[in-house]
Amino acid sequence: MDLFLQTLLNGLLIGGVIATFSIAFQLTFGVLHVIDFAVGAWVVLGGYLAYYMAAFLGIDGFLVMPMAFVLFGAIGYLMGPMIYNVRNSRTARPELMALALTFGIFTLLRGGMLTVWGFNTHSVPTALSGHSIMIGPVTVPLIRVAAASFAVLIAGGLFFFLFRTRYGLAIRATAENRQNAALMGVNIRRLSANVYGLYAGITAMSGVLMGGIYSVNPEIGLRYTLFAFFVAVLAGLGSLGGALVAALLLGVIEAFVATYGGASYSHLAIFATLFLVLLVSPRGILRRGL
Amino acid sequence: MTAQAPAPGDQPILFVRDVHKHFGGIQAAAGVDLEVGRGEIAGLIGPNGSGKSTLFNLVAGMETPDRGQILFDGHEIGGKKAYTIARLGLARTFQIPALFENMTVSGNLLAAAAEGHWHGAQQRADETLALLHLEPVANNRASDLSGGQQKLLEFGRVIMRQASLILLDEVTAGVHPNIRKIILEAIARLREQGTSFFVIEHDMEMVRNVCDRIIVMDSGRVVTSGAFEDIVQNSEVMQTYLGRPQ
Amino acid sequence: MAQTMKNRWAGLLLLVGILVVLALLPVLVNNYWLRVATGALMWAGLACSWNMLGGYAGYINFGHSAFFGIGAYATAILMGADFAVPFLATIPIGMIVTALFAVVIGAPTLRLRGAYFAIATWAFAEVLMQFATVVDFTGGTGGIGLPPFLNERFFYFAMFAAAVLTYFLTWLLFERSRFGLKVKALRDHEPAAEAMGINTSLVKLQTFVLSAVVASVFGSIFAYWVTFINPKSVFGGDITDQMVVMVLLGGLGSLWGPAIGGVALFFVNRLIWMYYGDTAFYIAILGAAIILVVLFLPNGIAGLFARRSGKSGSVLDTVLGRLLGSRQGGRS
Amino acid sequence: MPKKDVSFSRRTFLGGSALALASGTISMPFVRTARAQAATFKAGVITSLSGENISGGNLTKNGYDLWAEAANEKGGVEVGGERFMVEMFYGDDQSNPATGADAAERLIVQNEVDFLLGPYTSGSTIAVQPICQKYQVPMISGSAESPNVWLAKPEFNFGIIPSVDTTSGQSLGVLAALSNPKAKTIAVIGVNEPFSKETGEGFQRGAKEAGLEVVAYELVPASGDLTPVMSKIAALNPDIVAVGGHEEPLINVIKTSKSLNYRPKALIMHYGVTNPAFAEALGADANGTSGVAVWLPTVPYKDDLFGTAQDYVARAQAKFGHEPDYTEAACSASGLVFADAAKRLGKKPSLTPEDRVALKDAIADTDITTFYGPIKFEKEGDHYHDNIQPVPVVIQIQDGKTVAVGPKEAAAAEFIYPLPSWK
Repeated sequence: MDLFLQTLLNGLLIGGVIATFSIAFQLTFGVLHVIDFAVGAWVVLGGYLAYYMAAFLGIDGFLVMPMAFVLFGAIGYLMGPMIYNVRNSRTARPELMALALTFGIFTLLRGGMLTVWGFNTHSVPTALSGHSIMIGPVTVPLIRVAAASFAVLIAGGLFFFLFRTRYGLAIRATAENRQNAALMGVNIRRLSANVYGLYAGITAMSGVLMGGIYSVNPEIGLRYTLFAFFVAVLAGLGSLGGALVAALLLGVIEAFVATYGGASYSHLAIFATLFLVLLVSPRGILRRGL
Repeated sequence: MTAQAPAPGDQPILFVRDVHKHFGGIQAAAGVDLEVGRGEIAGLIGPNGSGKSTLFNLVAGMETPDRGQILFDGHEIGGKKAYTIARLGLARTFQIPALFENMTVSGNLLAAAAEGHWHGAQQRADETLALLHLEPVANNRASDLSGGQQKLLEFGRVIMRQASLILLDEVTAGVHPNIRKIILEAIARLREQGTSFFVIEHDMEMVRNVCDRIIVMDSGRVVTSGAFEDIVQNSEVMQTYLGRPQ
Repeated sequence: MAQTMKNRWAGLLLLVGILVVLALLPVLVNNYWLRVATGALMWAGLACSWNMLGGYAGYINFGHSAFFGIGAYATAILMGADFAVPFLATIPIGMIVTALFAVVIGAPTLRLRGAYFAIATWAFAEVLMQFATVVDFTGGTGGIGLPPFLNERFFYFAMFAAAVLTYFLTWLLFERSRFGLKVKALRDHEPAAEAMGINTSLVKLQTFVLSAVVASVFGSIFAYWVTFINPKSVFGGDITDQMVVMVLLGGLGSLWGPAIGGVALFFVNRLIWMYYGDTAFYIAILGAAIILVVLFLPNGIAGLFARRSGKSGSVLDTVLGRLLGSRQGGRS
Repeated sequence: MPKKDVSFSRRTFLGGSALALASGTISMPFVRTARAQAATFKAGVITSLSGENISGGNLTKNGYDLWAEAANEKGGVEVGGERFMVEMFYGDDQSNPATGADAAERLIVQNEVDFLLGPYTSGSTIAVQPICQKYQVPMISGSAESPNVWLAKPEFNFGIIPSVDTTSGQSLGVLAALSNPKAKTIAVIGVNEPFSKETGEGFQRGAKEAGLEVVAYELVPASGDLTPVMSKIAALNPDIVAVGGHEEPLINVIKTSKSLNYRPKALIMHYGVTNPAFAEALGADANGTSGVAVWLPTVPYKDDLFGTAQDYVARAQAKFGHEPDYTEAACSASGLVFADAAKRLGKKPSLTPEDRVALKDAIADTDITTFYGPIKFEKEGDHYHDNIQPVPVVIQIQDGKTVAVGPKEAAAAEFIYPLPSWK
């Protein structure tokens, strides 16, 4: 029973961790209609920023998070219009060209990081790393709780922003239909810059947490991209609430299969689940996808 | 509404009885009854949201009716796949042109004939291009056409189907008078060959000139049908229809 | 008219010229470049197989490596001591196994659209990779070796034959027959294609199976050529990624686009790899190259040579448009 | 495109190759490379310089480069009283066996190397072996620890490091003997990837031989989250946890177990622990972790080129800024094996095909002692052409430093057992 509870908690926290880098990703698809291959690169960049801040200035990972948001938010803001232009160009398959563009960005960033920062694996120290508390028989790792809370906070914040503010309304109108947005007087290019910047900033922040929980090297980005994609599709593309549910589902499946079925089957189970869910419910588990 | 389907031979080309369809809480078709006779051009009018497009989708196989009977040329087609119905000889246009955008204009025509009417397709495509005055743009990408030309091409694809019944969804809406003229000539030509038409149209002038009979829909039901002049004289119907601008 | 005829003859002459050069390549270059050419032919063929579904039918398959891998494993397992099947016999068996998988997977998956289809196929490829990793008959994660056959010319001509057949088949089916018309029609507007009597589910499935089977042939030859495979090396996502990028660079949905993209990317990769090989810098160069092509050659390299008609802009237009950001299409 | 002087500076290499890229692109395929004026021995290095194994790949490159540099400082490799410089050529296998084979073919055909220095990964090594066979070029591998590498009896391939099945198992016997009170139970985690899985299997066999009860044997996917497995193991509470994996999962094992506040009495890992990046990434949390090494900076061996093991360490430290680990050492020793065989063979560069076959035979007869230890290749059996001379040493990280703790005769410090809890 204790192991069962611990497994459940592990699963929920793995899900929370996956959610941290998957939620903002929904924004790019929902609003910009772009599948961003570079999501993993933003995660890794955030991790590196935190690593260097800690190694040279001794700044705690959590304090680096706002820095990561500002820095990579600004970079994303500058890149947003380029991605928007490709996505809305008059080529035969603009959505594919946008995907290829983000794949190119991902490859460029990965190659750049390998060249500049080398190949070693680093770890980001944070105030909560390695600390845990006991609740009854269950060990609760605090950094993962922080990550899961971050995910919930971001999801809630984005939800509030999109559904309770005027600018959020503009974003949703744009997502729905560009003509609507133009009629409302929304500057779509600026909006896409803002959205991509917001997404890149949030994702880089989650990268700080990933560096604290796991470790950072330039080659692990693809793993995050893979999971962000899977969560997005399982959730229904563009669905924020779905992303939380989907991430938790993946986490719980991984934990239970690893604990009770054999860890080597855990990823087989995750991918098979995703595949089957898609066949049964093509727009994600909550059937809310675009 | 328990009328039996008419015997083959003198049966109408399209026979719709008690067809229902709802989307969520919206009843888009609430017991539709209508017929389109052989060689007839039937016009379908009604306010926006009255269920005209849903009816087209039900007949063409894009939607499955909740219940009811749809006979096309004696075949039960309710809930059948769109391509099956198309192969039986029913063709349709879409309200928003649904072209094969990355194919050439002649490619669009040939693709329309690819299933079931392939023999002599190239020659018929050339004839259709000539009929619709699309020869100069035959090798252009469909997406590069003007709006009016897109309507023409959409109509051209339907011609290539050599269909016995053609559903036209606002095929002349918003097009230049010259293009409308080309379309009307083509309709007349096909009619001579015995093709039946079922037409959604908002333009009363067009309805008057082209349609043999008018069917009026409102709130998912057929309200009335008859000759254009009769319908116009029935002020209640016109109130329903014209009283709600589109 | 005379102009088109002339162009057609020039094109044919060019094609024959290329084929002659390729056929004579083994006596023209050394073994290393022959090996590179073998790889380039393989990638040109794989890119073409991906383009069948991705370019002609508009379904983006992110798990195409699954079929490459099935072909490779079929050959590796069948040529092993347990079965000792001769190499050429493993190819059709691999094709049959691949076709079965493709039908079973394709029928339900092809109901999905856009990104959902793309990621469902990715998940499928990951399932196969994980499966090959955890079971024993594939050699597990440690991989599986094949009896080495050290004749580089055999593999060159095997890839050459497979690639030529692939392109001929593509030309015949997608450019010269009504099957191609149906496929392109459903790509551009599926409901309209249905309304034209086209059984889109069937046509999609046929295309999916065809593209899968072609990939499996290359997988079979690849396994025997490289003599060692493991789950990552044949099921890995980077294999599909490369095919996708090659097709996009070359020109999506065109016959020669994948060949141009495949050969160009593979050669550029190998050249950068040769000269910058002791650093990871070539990865960054590759990424920059992809970005530049997307920004400035959105119709792929093949688009540079395509006949421009109607209102489609010139390359210069596109370049200027991208730089000045003035092109805002209305398509969503 | 031969480089006349042997310089490993990245900048000159980049600059030179940019020129070469401009001038050589067109002519390259059809023109054979012009020969350098002074005869040199050409060494081809195949390893992972990008992709997931980039970390280990660079370690092998470090080791190989260090030998070439040392040899060239003395004027090169001595043959018949004359010295010949060593020229290095690199081929990145992109962590992918097929590219490894491409790289081998390129180095042999294009660069006309006289011998190869083998890849980091076993997969690449297996894919390259047939190419070596085809061109009859010997390859000395300073890494590639999977037993699969030697099963096919590769005629032209030689391994410096004992394959992992011989070392990981033995280390548990050492560990069990050191533990006090004596350890009884063990859990084994293997990352399900080449090498790591075989390490896990080696641990499992070794545990049985050492009389330890294996309470759990878990294979985890390469990118899996480790909390479920660690929780499960924590519940079983074995005395020892043994892990087979590369650096990144090893770091994650420690971080995960700490975040779950679980610490076994001993934690042993194979490979990666001795890579300085491991201790650097984990800081104080790395302390107490044990590992298996076939070579340590403290071993009492020496040779003419590098001097003592400690001299070697000093040289590596100066060049790379960190203590070398056993992979780097074994890679440097690979060069010594070549130099010794070439000297015995007595053929000047460049080697003819017949010379290379003779070189292969000469390497097979190697029987030398280097700073790395004794080197002698098996002539038959499952470890054909592998050097299984080195005895695995169990090390433990103490105060951020790697120290030998067993077996007794090699121990430089007390084995800390049981490990204190995290708090």
